[in-house]
Amino acid sequence: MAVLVDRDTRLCVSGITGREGTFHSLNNRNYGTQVVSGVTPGKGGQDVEGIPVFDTFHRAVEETGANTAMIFVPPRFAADSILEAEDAGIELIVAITEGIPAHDELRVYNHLARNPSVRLVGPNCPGILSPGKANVGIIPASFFKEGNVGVVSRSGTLTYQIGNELAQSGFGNSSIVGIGGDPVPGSSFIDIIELFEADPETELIVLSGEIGGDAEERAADHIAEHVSKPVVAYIAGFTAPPGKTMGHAGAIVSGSAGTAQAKAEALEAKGVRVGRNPTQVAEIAIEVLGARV
Amino acid sequence: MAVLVDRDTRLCVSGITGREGTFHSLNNRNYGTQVVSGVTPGKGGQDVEGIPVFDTFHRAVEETGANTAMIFVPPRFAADSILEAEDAGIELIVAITEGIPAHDELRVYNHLARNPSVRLVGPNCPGILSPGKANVGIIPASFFKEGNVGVVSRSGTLTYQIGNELAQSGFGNSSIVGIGGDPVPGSSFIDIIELFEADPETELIVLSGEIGGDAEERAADHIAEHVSKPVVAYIAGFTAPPGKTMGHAGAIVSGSAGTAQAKAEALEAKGVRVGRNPTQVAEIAIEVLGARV
Amino acid sequence: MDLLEYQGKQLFSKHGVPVPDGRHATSVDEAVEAAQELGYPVVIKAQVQIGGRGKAGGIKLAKDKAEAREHAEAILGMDIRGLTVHELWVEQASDIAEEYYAAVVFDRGAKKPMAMLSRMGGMDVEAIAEEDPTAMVKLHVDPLLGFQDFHGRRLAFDAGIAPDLIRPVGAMLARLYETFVAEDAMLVEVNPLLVTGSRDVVALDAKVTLDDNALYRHPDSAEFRNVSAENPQERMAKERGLTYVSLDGNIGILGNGAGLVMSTLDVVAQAGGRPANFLDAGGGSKAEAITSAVEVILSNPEVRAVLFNIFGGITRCDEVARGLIEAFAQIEPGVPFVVRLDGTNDVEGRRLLAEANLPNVHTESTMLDAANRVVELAG
Amino acid sequence: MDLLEYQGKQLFSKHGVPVPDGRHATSVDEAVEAAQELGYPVVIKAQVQIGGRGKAGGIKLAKDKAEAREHAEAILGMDIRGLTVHELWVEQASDIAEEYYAAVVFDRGAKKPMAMLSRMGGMDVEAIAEEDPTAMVKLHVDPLLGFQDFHGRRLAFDAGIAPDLIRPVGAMLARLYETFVAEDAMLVEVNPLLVTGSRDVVALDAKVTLDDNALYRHPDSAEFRNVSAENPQERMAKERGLTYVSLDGNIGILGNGAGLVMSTLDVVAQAGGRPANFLDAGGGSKAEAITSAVEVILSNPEVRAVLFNIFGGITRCDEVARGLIEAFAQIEPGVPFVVRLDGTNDVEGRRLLAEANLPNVHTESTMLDAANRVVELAG
Repeated sequence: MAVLVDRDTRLCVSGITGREGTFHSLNNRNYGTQVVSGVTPGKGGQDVEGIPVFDTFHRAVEETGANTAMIFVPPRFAADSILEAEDAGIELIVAITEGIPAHDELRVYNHLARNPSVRLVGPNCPGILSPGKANVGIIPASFFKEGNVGVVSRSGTLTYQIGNELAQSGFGNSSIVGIGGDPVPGSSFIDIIELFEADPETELIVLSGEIGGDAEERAADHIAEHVSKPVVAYIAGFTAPPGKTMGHAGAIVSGSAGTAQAKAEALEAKGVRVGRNPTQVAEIAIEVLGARV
Repeated sequence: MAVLVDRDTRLCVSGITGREGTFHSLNNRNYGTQVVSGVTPGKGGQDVEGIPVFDTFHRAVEETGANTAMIFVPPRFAADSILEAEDAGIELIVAITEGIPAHDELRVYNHLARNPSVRLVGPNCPGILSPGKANVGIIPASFFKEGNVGVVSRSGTLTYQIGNELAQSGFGNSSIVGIGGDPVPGSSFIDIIELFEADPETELIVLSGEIGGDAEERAADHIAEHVSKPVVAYIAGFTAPPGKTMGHAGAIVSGSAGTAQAKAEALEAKGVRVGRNPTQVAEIAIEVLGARV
Repeated sequence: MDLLEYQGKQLFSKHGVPVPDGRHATSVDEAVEAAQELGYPVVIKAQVQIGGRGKAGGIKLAKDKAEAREHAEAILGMDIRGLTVHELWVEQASDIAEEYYAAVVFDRGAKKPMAMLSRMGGMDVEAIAEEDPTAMVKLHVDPLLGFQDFHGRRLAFDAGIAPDLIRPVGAMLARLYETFVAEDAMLVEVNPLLVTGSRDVVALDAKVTLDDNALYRHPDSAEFRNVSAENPQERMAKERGLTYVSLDGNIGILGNGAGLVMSTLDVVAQAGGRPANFLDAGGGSKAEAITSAVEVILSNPEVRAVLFNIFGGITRCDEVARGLIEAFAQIEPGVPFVVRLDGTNDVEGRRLLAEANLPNVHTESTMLDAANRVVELAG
Repeated sequence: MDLLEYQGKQLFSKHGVPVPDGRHATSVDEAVEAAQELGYPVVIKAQVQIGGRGKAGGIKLAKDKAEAREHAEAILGMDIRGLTVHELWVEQASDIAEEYYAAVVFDRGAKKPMAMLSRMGGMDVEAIAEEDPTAMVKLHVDPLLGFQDFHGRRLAFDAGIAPDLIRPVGAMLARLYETFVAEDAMLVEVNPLLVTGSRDVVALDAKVTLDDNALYRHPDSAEFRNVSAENPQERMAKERGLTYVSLDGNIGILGNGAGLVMSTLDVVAQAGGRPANFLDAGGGSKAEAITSAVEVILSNPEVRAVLFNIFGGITRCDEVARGLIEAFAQIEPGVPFVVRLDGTNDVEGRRLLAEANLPNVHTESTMLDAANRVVELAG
């Protein structure tokens, strides 16, 4: 088992004919993901190394049975592409695009929230990797193997760092889910933690948060009430000054809100252990699950 | 039993301080309806013969536990008032107001459709009467008594005509529901027929339709598939010329769409008996339920 | 309210829908002057609210001033299927490469706006549907989300629009949707949507229907109403706040409530009669409204008999009786009246009528009896 | 992007939010001229992106030309909490009867816009919350439905606004919401929202934050950016397409990925060091981006040591090594570098560095060791 993406994933890539889109689509296919189609308006009928390209998501879904979309188009076209994927009946939309206007994300989020049969992960996220099953996005799969640790994270590279520390301690992953660093992520920590809680393969959940917003605090409350599995957390940005956006659009301490300190305290207050650095996350994992090496 | 309004109805009237609003609020209260409050912005703190008036629906709901709203404000304020009632947590909104712009109705309908815990009846409707229990709207209650015939209708006076014919044949009513004559009614025939189907008191359903739209055709399909109780229908407007609005904003034959002939045929094709005039409706009722006099 | 072509094109321009440059004219001289300003060739188009103008000779191409004058003279005053041409639209002739069809309609069934596109322009929707149902691409738009770029792309790709036109056609659909919403329209139709030789897209015709209930938000559009073109009884009724529709029979009808009046028309027709009008006196009608309504009904010279069918709810039958008595005092109608009063205060109403003993007024106690009687009296 | 007061007021005017009449000035003469045009009394306001201007003497009332000149001279060039005043806003003095607070904020938790209103204007939100949490009325708006009249009424009634001001205050909130959406703002705040003696409502101040990601839709607003007020390293980084935030320490930091860089700062701080900057070289960084980043980091004279923390995913460690080698060739840095390369092509990257044998470059294999080493080297 894994969450969100697996061997049944049938991926359609929006923006497949762009440089990055092509590179990662092929990379995902090489990993074993079923990349069944792509969408680029005006390039319908072409193909990308055998992957058929369509003008619209509706055609792509009709012709190739795609159930998952990956969004790789530039930010000004991304909201429209997500809405199109939803309209075409796609069940899971993974939006990699960084730099989408916040009000576009707000509209998309509130629209999608009314459709219980669609889920958005991202935008501004590295995607989802279920080791040994499917890779949808840009996560470098070679560092990760199958296992029982589920990882959910707001950042990309930091996730690889943590994943690598876990791997060196012998742990593999059920799935690694990047929810993205934007102010309005389509899926929250809670959404993904619920999936890991229900996933029989996952025995430990790692939550990697950062400054900005209150998603970690909400997750802490949720974990205390609804999660039976052990959770280890890490929070980045203790040294971030207020009012400055730290790379991710959503990573900003506003006044006294959204500090790493407050998040770590909220999690610890609910009994979630918080690693002081990525290495400690792996050390706590060993304590919880036992050494694997 | 009855549908939609009964002794548990706690009514708040928007526009209660207007002439019509006051008249019908008191009329409804005299019938026995619990009229618990009214809303008129700027008149909070006043009362209408003992019925407290509030500035906002939210206050009215908080202070008086209103669960049903009746909208009596002029058309340009009606959509806002309906949206306010919904936002305040009202479960049933009965909109009497005639002449609301069609695009306002469209926005309101599509917004409310996403909230499963609210129902709109109307606009441009006479309201709902559950004889012996509650009257919400402008239906003259004196012609009707408790009984086993549920009536759902797009028009007002025609409903009284049909109700009177039934009464003269000895039938009473579980409830009489006016869904209104506008292009975008909040509740359809199907919505109300489902309630009557589930209502143990109702033994016969009378559907009174008219030209325009395809609500009767849709109802015919629904009845054939989902309704076990007998249904008698009446359709007004066989002589209406195309392209002319016949009094109700929704009563218009557009090209060859929405004719009375097509509606009657659609109903009969699904086994629903259609009376040629209001008197025949009562005659069919006698055939179905047996004479009551 | 149905707009004339040039009125619809004004709204199009306001919302960025490309239209050919043109001028409005109500006289031959104005038309010629417009043509001179625009430069030849121009098209001179009769402005009437009816289809088939071209076939009827109401649309003509003018290559020079002489032709402009000749065509303007021919078209102004022309009768097109019963409508007299009082206004012209003179516009620059367009270079026609292809003709598409585009529309946004208010879909009551789906309770959403529906956008439509076809490459088979020139024909009407029903003709296209008959010829090739797949040729008309339709999709619904969530009115809260609004028209998105993908809606335009999807319509254009599915309709088989050429690659270079996907973007401009999609953009025009977005602008038409904007017009539809911003102007409170029930229908916005472009037929034909023109592709020119230089691959521009232009709305060559405009059919726009506005929601009367929303005209208060659009004072400029409200002035589009052409009172002189309306039926005189309908105009008179509107001035008096009555809901009246003119029909082609000889039995005047008055009732309270739209549904009951429609039902009354049907019952009269079933009895072999021909209604002259629909008139809803409305809920809670007072005596003076009834008097006023009788005047409107009788202003139609075709009327041979009148039926009052009242089921009193909020409307009180005694008020109706008083209004009728007053009307007789003022007008002295020359035709028989059949009156059925039932419901609130019906006994009092019937008593008042009996006491007044009006000439040639017959009371009946049921709707069916009343219908039969009035048909008999109309002869 | 945070706007200056006068820029925010320009956007307010565009969307119908009432503001006092005023003029922008960058010199004393311009300010005096503006005051003469507007008529006295005027208020002369320092335009800096920081609160507490009034207390710092940055806002002065001028009753005549002499006072206008005197105040403009005093305020221009003034230092307000570290910011030098280069611009003034001269506006008509308002007659202050009451001061309210109004705002529309982007509520990330609820994922909806939130409108706020309080009668306790003049204080900041946190001060109001401390004094009386119930004084601030807040409600969320469904972004698909938009701001409705009832939202404005509800805020105004619940905030206890006087009956005659319910409508104008509600209308101003609607206009502020429109500004918020139409301008892609993250924050629109009016404090104080003024009630004048003649019961007009006016936005006396304007605090607007725009979404940088949406500036492409607002070319006019994009020009509001005040490049000269930015930190030199941040400006240099922006020109080179790098994500850089200036901090007040002495250890230069470069990493790939915002989360990893934040984590690196934290680990350096835990080891007792003080980071000089946040610099995310981004995913898939090529050698030249790395070279460019090194230049930006070293342009800060405070930097005593630099830490490269790279976990290669899409970014290849060999590219990073090449970039660093190239940077050394171009710049010859005078400070020590600690380099940790892990992930994609890390072996090759480390080999390249070893071969290059750069002066004073130390490699470490873990993030923690690298942090400890650089802190040690920074001294």
